[in-house]
Amino acid sequence: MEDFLKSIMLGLASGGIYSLVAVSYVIIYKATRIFAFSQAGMLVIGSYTMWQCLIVWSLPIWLSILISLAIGAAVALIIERACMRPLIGQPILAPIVVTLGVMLFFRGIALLFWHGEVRGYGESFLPLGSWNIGFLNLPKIQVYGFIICMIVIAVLISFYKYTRTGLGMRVVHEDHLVAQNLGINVKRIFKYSWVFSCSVAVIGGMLLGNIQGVGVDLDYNGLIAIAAVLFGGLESFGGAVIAGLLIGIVQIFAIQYLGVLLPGEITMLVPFVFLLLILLIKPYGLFGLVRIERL
Amino acid sequence: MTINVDRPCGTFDRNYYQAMEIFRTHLRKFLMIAFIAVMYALAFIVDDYIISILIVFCAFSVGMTGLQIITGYAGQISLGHAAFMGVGMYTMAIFQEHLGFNFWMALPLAGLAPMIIGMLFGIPAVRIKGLYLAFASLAAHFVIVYTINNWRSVTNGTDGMYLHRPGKLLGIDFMVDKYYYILVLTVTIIMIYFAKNLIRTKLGRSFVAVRDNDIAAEVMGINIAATKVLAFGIGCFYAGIAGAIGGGYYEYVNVEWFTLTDSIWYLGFLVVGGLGSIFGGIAGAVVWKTLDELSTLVTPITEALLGGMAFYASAAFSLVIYSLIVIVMLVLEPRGINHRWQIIKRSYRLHPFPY
Amino acid sequence: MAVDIRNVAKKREQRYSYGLTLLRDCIERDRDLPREEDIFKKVILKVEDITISFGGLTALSDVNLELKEGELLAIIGPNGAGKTTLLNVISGFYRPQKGNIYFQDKRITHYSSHRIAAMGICRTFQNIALYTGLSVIDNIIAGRHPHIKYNFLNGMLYFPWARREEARQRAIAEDIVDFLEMEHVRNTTVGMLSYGLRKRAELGRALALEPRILLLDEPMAGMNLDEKEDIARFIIDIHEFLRIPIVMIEHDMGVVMDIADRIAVLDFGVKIGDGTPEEISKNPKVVSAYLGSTGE
Amino acid sequence: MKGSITQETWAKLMPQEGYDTFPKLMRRNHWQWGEKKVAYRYKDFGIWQELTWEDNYAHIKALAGGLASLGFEAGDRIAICGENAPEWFFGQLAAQSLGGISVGLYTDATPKELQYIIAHSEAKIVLVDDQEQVDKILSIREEIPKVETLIYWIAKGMWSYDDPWLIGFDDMMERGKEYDRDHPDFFDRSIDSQDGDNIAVLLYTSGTTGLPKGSMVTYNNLLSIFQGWDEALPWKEEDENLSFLPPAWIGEQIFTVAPNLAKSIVVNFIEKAETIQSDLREVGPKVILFGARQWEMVCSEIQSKMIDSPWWKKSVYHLFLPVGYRVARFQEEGQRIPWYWKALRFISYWCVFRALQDKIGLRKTRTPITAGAALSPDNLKLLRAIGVPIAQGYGATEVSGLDTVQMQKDYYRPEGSGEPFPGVEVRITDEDEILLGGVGVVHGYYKMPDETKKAFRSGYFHTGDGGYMDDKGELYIVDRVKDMQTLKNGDRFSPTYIEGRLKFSPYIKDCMVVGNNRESVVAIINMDYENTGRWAERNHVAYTSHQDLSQKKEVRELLGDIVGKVNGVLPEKQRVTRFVVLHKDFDPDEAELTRTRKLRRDFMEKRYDKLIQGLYDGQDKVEMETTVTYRDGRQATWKIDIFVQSLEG
Repeated sequence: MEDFLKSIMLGLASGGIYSLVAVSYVIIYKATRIFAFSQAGMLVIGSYTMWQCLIVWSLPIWLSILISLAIGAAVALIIERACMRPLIGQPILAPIVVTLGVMLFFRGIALLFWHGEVRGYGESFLPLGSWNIGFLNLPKIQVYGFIICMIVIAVLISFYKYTRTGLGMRVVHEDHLVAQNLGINVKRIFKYSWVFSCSVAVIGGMLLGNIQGVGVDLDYNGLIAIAAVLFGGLESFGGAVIAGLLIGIVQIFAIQYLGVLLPGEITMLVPFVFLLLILLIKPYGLFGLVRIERL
Repeated sequence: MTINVDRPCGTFDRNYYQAMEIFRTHLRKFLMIAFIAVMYALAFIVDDYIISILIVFCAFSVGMTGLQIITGYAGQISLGHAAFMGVGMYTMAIFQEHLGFNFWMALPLAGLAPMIIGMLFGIPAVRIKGLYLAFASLAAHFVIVYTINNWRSVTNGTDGMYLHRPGKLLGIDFMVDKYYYILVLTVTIIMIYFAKNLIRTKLGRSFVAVRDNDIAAEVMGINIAATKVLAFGIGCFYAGIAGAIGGGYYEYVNVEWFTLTDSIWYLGFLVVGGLGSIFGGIAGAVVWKTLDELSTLVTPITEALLGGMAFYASAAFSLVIYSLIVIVMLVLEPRGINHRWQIIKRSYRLHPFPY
Repeated sequence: MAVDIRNVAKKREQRYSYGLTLLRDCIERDRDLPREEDIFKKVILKVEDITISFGGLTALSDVNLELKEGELLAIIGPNGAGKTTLLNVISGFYRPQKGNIYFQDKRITHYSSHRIAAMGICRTFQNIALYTGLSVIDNIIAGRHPHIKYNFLNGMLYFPWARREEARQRAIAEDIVDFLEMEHVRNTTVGMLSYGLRKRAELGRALALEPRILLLDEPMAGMNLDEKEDIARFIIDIHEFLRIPIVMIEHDMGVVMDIADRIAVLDFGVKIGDGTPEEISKNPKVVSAYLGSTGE
Repeated sequence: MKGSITQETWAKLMPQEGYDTFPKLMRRNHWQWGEKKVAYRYKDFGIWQELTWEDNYAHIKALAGGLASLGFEAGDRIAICGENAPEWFFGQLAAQSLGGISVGLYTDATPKELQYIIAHSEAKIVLVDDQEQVDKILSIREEIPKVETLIYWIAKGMWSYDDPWLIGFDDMMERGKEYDRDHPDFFDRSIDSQDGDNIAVLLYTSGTTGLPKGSMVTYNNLLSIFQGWDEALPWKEEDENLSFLPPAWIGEQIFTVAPNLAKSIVVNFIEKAETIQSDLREVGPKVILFGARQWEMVCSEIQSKMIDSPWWKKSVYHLFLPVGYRVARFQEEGQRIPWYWKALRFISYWCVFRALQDKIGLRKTRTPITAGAALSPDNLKLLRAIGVPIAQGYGATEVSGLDTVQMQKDYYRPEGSGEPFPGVEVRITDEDEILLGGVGVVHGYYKMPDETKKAFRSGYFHTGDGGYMDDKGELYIVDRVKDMQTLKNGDRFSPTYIEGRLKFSPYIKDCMVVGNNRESVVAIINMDYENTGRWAERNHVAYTSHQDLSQKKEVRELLGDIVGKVNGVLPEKQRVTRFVVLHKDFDPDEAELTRTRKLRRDFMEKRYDKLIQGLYDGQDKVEMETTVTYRDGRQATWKIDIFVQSLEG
């Protein structure tokens, strides 16, 4: 029973990151109806820029966070302006392939500038060590990470609900033409959603870098988050968050209980098998909209 | 009046067979035969390095034609195409090593295995509209990579397996690269001929119907889910065959050869080549593989420039340059080289009229 | 006079025939045709108190409808009365919450729509569902999908079987193009055709499916006088010459009154009238629904 | 009757003894070729179906049997009205093999016209193609009592007609086969019973003035004219020909039926009126006879497409076009082309003109001929420039069709109409009216002795066309003698000449020049709605309908400077001073044009009299009220004002 609780705690911690990345996917899908694989690449960029500011230039924490977010936002604007806008009218395939291309581009950049070695933040970002509450010992990094994730998600959801641009984003999601008729500048909404999504991904990258260490393989974690997005339903934030946490827990359980049976390293395998199961059972996900075809 | 572009003045059809011919005039028939003859003649003219490039061209053309059927014609996105190519190689190796099949027996099986696996993965994704097949194929990629890495007894894990080319057949020794190239070329031509006919016939039309307007397809009595799964299956069959003949050249196969990046390049260069036409697929494969060859030439230069870190540099360079090419190509010419080629051909044939 | 499909005329050479010879041979071979005495008597399609609602909004409530052999049933009603929804239910796009549909006394309520189409219930759409990328003749050949007799394997091999079958299908498609007088636009892509010609092309595609009954969704909406005349002529030809029962949704009362055998009136999802054109024109409920209550 | 043609040319041209009628030639071809050679090829259901001489013979024999079973004997008339199709000519040859005469009718004739011709020619049987013609004939059934049966071959939509008066084509063939069984050699017997002097066809010319006159054309006329033509412009046996001009016109009989029978060339039938150009391109005929209107369509299509084509294609075209014009001018003056111009022509052929000819479908055409209305010289020069060796011809139905054609390929006069064929004699009277004599002169007009006497005097036919002969023996047609108009101050001018030049512009579809005994020349112009509409869109001129566009100021200025350019060529007093753009096109259904699209001038002058008055007394806007009859008979009257554009100088 004890390690059951422990694994839930651990699952929640890593789940937090997945839900964060899942949310970044949802932001873009909600506004532009395109599934942006590039956000997986943003994790890599986010963690490396953080590492660059913190360790190499040894700036204070809050400054390096700001710089990373700024770089994330800048990259987002470039992607949106250069790649996404010309493809607005194109069939669904072109934007997706471009986002895949961007993901690999980030991986290439990471390899080029930082030679891809795995790096750690060491002490400077989040305190090491762990607390023991009763029989559980909770590593500080995981707990802080989880809390940060939840804060960021809360901020986002409240932004969508209560602010005007948030409302605008939800209208754009329903129908671009209607939004334009209502005087909403759809292009600006696209820009906002890309900036938000990338900054969320940068934060995710930092936290992930902290836990697993900064490296080029972080974009595989981004792919794992896809299972979360699908499970939660492509259009809903709440669904993405809950699904992210669940995936985290399922992953940890699988490692503890299944790890024994299946040889080799199954951290990558489990989420995708879970993804296939979701597609079989509930293709639209928990909270996804069942689309009715108007004939 | 709309001028029928692909018929010069004075050619009329006496029966529907003539009306449906692809190469209608004698000139076009002659050009096609001449092109094939040249490709065969190359085997005896060029040296072994070029032969290896040609074999890779042929193998990846077959693979790309398969992806063209899935994505170009049926409109489904597959992110696991390289993995299925790998499955083809490994099935070949397994049948040859463990069960002692010879090359000719193992080749069709190397196509059938990925076809069956592909259809299994395809079934969950096709029930609903949208890009769910992309996710299913992504999942398929990781599942396949995992099984190959960890099913040590059969696939002896990460240190790869050996493939064998066919032995002597009618006095031709396929161990010699030249003759193996001829074998690969023949298989490629047959596969492309099959693909071309597939598109012309009933199933090809239902692929296009599903891609363009699946309500209209439904109304025409086309079972949409079955068509999508079949398209995915046939595409994976092509990937399997491509893997088998490609692998046969190196006679060794390893997991590292088909990573997720390769699957993405498959899709990227398909779009660069041009969706919706067999020629587009082949063009994409040729562009991709020539870039590969160029990047291997580039590495000595980067070594000089960047000093020690050459290993990373060449991988990074290829990633950055390829992705830039794909992105720029997609933004500037979303319909690919083939579309540009069609416009030029049409403008030439319509000369001097504009339409 | 009820001219039955079988004995209209002896086998005439295609050039001197009444048109659609190849299609009639296919229909006679594939479908079980009505006997002479069944015309206007045997019910071929029965819609049994269908109710369907989309999250609170009931589009149809307890609709009963019958289509007899060789009958042209027109469905009229103000916009949003649920006419198109009824057609969608019949052709299997929507699942009704309550009620059943019987085609030739077989329950087909929950069949998938491509099976229903292959069985012979063919329909056209209000906003045309054609492949704007393909030419007219390709669209019609694509419509032949369920009746093309070779599997994809010898399709790939193409030469002996597939080639002959493709030529035969092309001949049937040409037969339809000749009947609908579209020879001059046979090879132009559908995207470049005028609205009237597109509607005709869609009618051709529905015909290519060898219909046992035809569901026409506003075939004459948005057309000028000439195009309306042509489409009306084709519909009458199909109905009288091929003896295909037709369910037609139409707003143009002039057309409905003179070519429909029976009229059903839908208003807010409820059937408020069913009968011959004369009865309907005098039915008080229909008049009030259309012209607004006369306020006495 | 012989006139100045020597005895032995006359004998040489006469058809050989045993083969002096169409049916006999048909039988010879059947015996000679049978299954080996294709006779007719028609496009149906998307592919070209072929009929060999064996099939032709069987069809004609069966149809002849059917006609005989209906009591059709020698001398009876059969009226045939329909689009060009093998069945049209089967009907003609079947009737002729029974000794009958075929009467050609135009498909777009109004029921009234059909009724007059059928009654006048006392046709016993009428053969039509589809439901539209059947309904027309049924509507005039009472006025044509002599007609016993009506045969149709396109049965679409006819299944509910069970009138015994109507018979389908295949039913006729069945009756014919039964008739053939019980009278075994009726076919050969009736064919042998005729000779060259029998009347072959009765062709009604819809003259621009008065009622149509039916000229009785004999086999000798047709075959000898064709023989003369064959000597001048030889036909080869593997030639292909596209039949789309109405068979009721003499040109089609000479150009399609005679060569098919005499030299067994292959005749291709178009699928539908709208698919002429694509069918022409598919067939790529070796010899083609177009009316002037079809050539004008080809020229305006080339020009309008070249206007829209991208810059590099346009520059190649405009780079090599002067080479073509220069070479054409060499040919015009009859000089030898110097070698470097020949080299330039070779280059220009391979760069532009070969592709251009391929697109309009005339790449394989050896002898393209224009006849009927005169083709304006600019069109002719353009066609010559792009390498289409067009030859102008002139003729009259009363002299069995084409009589003079420009025969040498490398020497031609743009305004000329060619030298006379061997066996045709041309003479010019002092009021420069053209007289035609020789082998082609027909017996006269059917049942119109006084008209015959008036037109055929001393073996020559008075054409009523004004013209003159130059020293090289080339005939020049100026205009109808009646139409040559004189201004008040005595100057003579030819309205058709001015109209021809105006119609050369892609923006003018049709026009009528008025000026007979008035102070100056004015014009009523029909703009080409399609091209002008495209021009308007390019120049951001908003318009809604044909009528609205026609009254736009910008359109009037555009047409103004086109008329100005044409005026530049005309002598001072003959220039067009003022013109109006009509709100609608001239329409044959309102009897403004004849069947072959020629202007009915006096009728038009009466109809647009208010407009012409407005032009002359200087108003700048004329209020018009016209009634329009729709195809289904409904009438609508419109009140619109037409703006007048005057040209300075």
